[in-house]
Amino acid sequence: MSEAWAKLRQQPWIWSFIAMIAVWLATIAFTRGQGSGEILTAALSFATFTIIIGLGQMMVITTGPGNVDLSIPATITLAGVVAMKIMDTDNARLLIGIAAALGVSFLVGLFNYGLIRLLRIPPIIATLSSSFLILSTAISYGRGIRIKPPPMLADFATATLLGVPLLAFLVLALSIIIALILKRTSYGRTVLAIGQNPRAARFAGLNVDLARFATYMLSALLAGLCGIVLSGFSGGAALNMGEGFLLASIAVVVIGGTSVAGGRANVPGVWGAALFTYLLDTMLNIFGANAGIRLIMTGLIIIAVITIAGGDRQQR
Amino acid sequence: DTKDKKIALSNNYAGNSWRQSMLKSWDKVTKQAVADGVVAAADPFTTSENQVTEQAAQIQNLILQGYNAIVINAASPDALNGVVKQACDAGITVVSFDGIVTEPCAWRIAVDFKKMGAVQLDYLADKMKDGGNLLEIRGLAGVFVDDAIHKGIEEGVAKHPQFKVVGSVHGDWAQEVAQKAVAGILPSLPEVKAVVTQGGDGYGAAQAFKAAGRPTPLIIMGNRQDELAWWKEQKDANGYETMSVSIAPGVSTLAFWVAQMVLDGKQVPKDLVVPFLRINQADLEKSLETTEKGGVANVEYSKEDAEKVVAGK
Amino acid sequence: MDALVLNRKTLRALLPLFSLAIVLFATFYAQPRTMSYFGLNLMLQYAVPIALATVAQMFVITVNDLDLSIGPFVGLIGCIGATYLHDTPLLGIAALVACIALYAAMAALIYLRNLPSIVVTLGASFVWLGIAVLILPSPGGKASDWLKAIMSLQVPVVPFPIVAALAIAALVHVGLMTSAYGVIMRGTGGNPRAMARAGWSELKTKMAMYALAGVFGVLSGLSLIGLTTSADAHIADRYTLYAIAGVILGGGEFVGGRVSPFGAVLGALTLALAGSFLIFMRISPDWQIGAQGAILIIVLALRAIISTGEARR
Amino acid sequence: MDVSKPAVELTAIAKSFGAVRALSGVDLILEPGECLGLVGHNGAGKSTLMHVLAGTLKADSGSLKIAGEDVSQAFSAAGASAHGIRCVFQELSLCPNLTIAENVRIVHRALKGFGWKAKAHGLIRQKLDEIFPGHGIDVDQEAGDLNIGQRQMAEIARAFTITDEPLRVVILDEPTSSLDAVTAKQLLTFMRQEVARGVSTILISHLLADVLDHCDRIAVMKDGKVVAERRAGQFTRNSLVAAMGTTVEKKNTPAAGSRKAAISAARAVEATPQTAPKAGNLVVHKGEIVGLAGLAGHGQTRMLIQIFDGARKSSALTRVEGKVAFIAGDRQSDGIFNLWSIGENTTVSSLEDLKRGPLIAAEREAEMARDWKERIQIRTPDMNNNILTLSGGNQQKALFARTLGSKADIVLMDDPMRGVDVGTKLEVYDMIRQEAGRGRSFIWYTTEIDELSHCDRAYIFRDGAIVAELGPDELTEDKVLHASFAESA
Ligand SMILES: Nc1ncnc2c1ncn2[C@@H]1O[C@H](COP(=O)(O)OP(=O)(O)OP(=O)(O)O)[C@@H](O)[C@H]1O
Ligand SMILES: Nc1ncnc2c1ncn2[C@@H]1O[C@H](COP(=O)(O)OP(=O)(O)OP(=O)(O)O)[C@@H](O)[C@H]1O
Ligand SMILES: [Mg+2]
Ligand SMILES: [Mg+2]
Repeated sequence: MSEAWAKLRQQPWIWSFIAMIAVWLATIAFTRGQGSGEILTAALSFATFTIIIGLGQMMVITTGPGNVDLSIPATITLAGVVAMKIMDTDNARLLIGIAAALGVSFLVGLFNYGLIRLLRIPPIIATLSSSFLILSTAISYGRGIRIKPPPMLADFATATLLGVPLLAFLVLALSIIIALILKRTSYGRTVLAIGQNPRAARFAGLNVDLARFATYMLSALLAGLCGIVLSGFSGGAALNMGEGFLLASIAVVVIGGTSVAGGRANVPGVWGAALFTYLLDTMLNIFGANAGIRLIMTGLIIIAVITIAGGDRQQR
Repeated sequence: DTKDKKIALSNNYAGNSWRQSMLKSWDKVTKQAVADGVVAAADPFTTSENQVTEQAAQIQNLILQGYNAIVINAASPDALNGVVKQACDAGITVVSFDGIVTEPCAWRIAVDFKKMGAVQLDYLADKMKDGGNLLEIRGLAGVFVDDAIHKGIEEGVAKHPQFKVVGSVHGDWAQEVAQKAVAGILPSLPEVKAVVTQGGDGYGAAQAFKAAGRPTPLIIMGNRQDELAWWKEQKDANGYETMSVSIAPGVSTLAFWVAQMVLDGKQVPKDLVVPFLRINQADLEKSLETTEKGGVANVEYSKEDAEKVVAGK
Repeated sequence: MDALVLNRKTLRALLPLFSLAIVLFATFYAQPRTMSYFGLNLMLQYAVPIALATVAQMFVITVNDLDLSIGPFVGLIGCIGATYLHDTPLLGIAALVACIALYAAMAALIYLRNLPSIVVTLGASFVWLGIAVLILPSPGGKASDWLKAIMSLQVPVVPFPIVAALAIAALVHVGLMTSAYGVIMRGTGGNPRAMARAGWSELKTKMAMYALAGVFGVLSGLSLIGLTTSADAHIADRYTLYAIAGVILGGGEFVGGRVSPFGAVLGALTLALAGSFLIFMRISPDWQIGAQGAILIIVLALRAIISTGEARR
Repeated sequence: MDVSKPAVELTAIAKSFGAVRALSGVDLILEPGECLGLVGHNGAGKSTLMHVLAGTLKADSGSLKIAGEDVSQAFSAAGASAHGIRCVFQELSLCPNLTIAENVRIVHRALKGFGWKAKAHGLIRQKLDEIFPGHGIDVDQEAGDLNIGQRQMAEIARAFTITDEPLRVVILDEPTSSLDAVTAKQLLTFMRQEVARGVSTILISHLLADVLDHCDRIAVMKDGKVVAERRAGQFTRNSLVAAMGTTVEKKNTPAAGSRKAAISAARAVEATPQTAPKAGNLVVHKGEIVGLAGLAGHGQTRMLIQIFDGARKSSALTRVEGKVAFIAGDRQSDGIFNLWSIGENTTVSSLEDLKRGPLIAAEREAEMARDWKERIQIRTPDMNNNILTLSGGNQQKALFARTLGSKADIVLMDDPMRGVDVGTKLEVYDMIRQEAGRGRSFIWYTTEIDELSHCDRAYIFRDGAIVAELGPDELTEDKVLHASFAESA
């Protein structure tokens, strides 16, 4: 038992799960058990969106210091707007809409990487700049009009299976695939290697450029995917639909134990952290404290979790 | 005579349908005015983020550009006072609307946000004699509009003590955020009779109730077309009743005319109040018809309408 | 060969200056009225607090960390400045000192527990915002007159913002780039293990750098409300990203202790000016936001052109 | 300073890293004004012992006396420096973002106030001129812009600068690993002068000749203990090697004829240095071992990188037939992945070959790691341990395993024997010859002229150009040095 625990506590993701469970227990203690299951269901359905983009952001952050994709929120918006406008509430146009939305996400990824590689703009600023352009594209294309998703998409996005959102299962599958890619493919190893030492990665014969390209593409495509399903889930695309996801995408990655300095990624941690941040928000809402206190508590709890977890990490 | 006067719109946010509607109304009405030779120019300017400093810098640049009047939807009521004063000192007419500024030299076209909160409770008190539990969806913490509407709701609750706010979440005026927050708090709440909002979050709230398998309470709507359409659907299916209240984005055009009148040398009181746009059960179909699909219920002002408002009629 | 390397190095050091010059001339070209004492003063005023925040960020980047909380921190300082500092100066000063101490404490926590600075400062950003919302639930407060007086200082010949920016850059340059202790600070970013082997405490260095970041955050917040005359919890949310962009634009690097105070300040000015330039360009409102991105890209692309072929580790 | 007392007295020093016992009770004495040589296989504990002495690692037990004063309690890096102990660490410790002059300030607390920079300048420039005349280092350059040899020179010079703190003991851990023969000689000569002035030095090196010729006394470490300690004159090369526990050296230079048969006529590489396209070019045949020599920093690494890049994207100046692999000499910045295990570091260049279906097979990966641990004798209890738990020389072995284990046809070696012990070197030389016999080509930059004897031919570099080509019979120290200094044609 104690040995299992000793092994478990070495895992960087364990702390986000412990935090999540602690927050959940505190919440249901407050409500005297009322709604304990429903809260978890809600957490799962909302956390999936954060997890989708978190996985992309995780890959980007893993490629090393300075790498972060700030264009995710704008890409979510653009993909959502494009999908909804092309689908135009018509089930028959579902696939074209998805293809178009993923197509523009592809272009976003290409553009981001072009800025980073060809113009050698530091990723953080390249993606910030491109996010402005992407948002403008969404504004000028969508005109701020909110179109409902086709019923099939809406049903799919809100469907549940055995009380668990269908999307959560799919995102679980996606997570397993990404974890496998990271551990067991040369692309994944290359990403981890670049994050530790890009020069050494080049000399070890790894294809550094291709891996970085693929990573920014992956992040953009996952953001696009999130845009599509989120529009389906929440009844349409809006220009501000991505706003909450900027800090969230970074937060779930780093709270989940992925190294900010690159070279170490953690898929289960993204789940733990996404659920934790959602439940934390819910807990503070349910406690009914005023906004200032809620914000302070949010910050302090994040710092507390990372502090408890941090001592066991080898590197920052 | 204002035919060689130039007016600018200083806007600080474009990321939601209300603001897009506002810009569209501005575009429609001022293009016509320019074509008619009423003014020489009426250019809209938007900053990328809802930030005081960016808007302040923007206004300073507008001063340099030599506009005769600047119409402002301000990011903060006090924090732009410095630059508004600079504009006034440079002889520029400043008209603020929706997000008004407190600097005395500027004109203010205010919406009584507090009342917007209070009427929701009055409506509910009328509808539900026994009162009940309420869920409040607020906006972005620390912003003036959020505070004002919230105070209105608090006052309303004090006036109608049969109501009790059992839960309050910040939806940051974004549907996804609101839906997320409501879904989270809902399982912990007792039966909710009604949801009071700040506009635009009604549809998201309805979705969250549906997803949680709870009976749909009375949700106050915020004039968006998707909300009205949902309301209509419910009304047709089960006679659902509610009201909808928000500010018409076309208030930007009122501000435009006010600026034009001031430039024209007309006497215009510094403080004007515009009524918010309220849609009742009976007006639903009509409003839905006139509202663009995916847009916001709107009222645009003609010069005559504006003169009526100024005259206090 | 050596001369070539040197040239390229000098070029890179001058890059921020080039970027600024290009944006400045583009602005002059688009709106000749800006080419005056009054014009520059107006246009660059709001760059001063951004420059200070950028310098604060630079201190943290020097020791290989990243501060995601500087924006909300500046907002918090603004709120303290417009309330306590104005009403009860002693309490205000104590609060500001406490804020700086909290920054240093953050560094201690990050070092002692070997934590990623991004997460800790992300958490701290919520804390700062929360305290700010508690102090000022809705925008308001009043900046002290002396703050307003400083920020509207009229300096002969050269506009005050330029003088202030250069003074800030020079001061920091002397402290960080030429003083004997500056070497220790930068060395800690370059090779913390080597510094430890030479017997320097990384803990103390980090705390000192964060405390300095706190000091410049305080200066930024105070100068900001000196301009806006009142405060708002969200007044500086965007500063976090601006400050990072400014440091990078100024030639700083995320890891390895390579930073440039002059570069950072010039970077901040460039960012502020780029916004103005756009306003003079009369772009359609849809694309005004995107144009800001385009400007950033163009300015940074210059870096690529100048530093092509440079294979640095 | 009390001359009668030993400068340093280490008694029963023990230190463990988790399960690894790096030092198990070391006793060592360093007299004032003597030069002590410290040798031992990779991972014997030499560097760890020096870290204890420099105050950068705390021993688990044992006592440490400096000039008779017991400092075992509360000893630190700052304390060591106050007692006049300086250390040039094996893994260099300059700050790459600071200029050389600024790097001097870091070790001298006294350099502050007005004019500190000028003082630092003067100090380091004078010391560099004194130790390495004609060094060509600009002390206003950032350390990161220097090549590894220059960085090593700057760090050595820095250790000998004096301000207010005394200079009693200088520890040199593999100081010549990145220096060419000429600079290494300069350093050793200077070290003798300092010793004559009363400074005690500890010299750690795998070049036994250097130790035998320049030290007064030699201590041999093995598996965390000092196993032999005598006056230098009482050791011969062979007895020293025997004391280190390595099997006695075989005669290893092959008969020229035996290698010739293995070299095919087909060309594997043809390249002209970008820096001097007119001067001469380099040709490597399949199965050939070609050396690159000359003074350090004259473009050999650049040539290797050019060939490396040429394999992926051929250019007018570079033609490469086959896959290439690169063994870094500057292992910290070009070689190791420091979050990964030894195993992961070893297999990273062979991932495509370890796949089963679309995924890398974990057991095949583990097998390759195990296999190479045996073949190249990596000293570790477990290949799943982090790479940084290895001693410097063993890290280098992992890099060898990475490259030799890959499918590359052409192996580029950037002075790869830095810090590798004698025994291992011999094994690796053998391995290289075997691999060449199987048709692999090796291009081998080395700063050790002795190593050229394992090459079939060598090119001498000067100022980025190829100035001479030496055949197998011409690879003597004289001829190489002569060619290195000769004016380019
Ligand atoms: N930080 C560490 N963590 C774990 N083990 C370590 C660490 N540093 C050294 N060791 C282990 O301690 C032992 C002694 O290492 P040390 O670096 O002192 O050897 P060395 O004699 O200097 O070898 P080399 O000649 O290769 O430099 C080795 O087995 C090494 O793996
Ligand atoms: N194209 C390149 N990409 C990356 N690094 C390079 C490149 N060219 C040179 N370098 C690095 O720059 C440094 C100086 O190179 P240079 O060719 O002058 O020295 P060198 O003779 O190969 O060095 P040394 O003899 O010390 O190994 C080397 O450390 C090398 O690794
Ligand atoms: Mg060693
Ligand atoms: Mg080299």
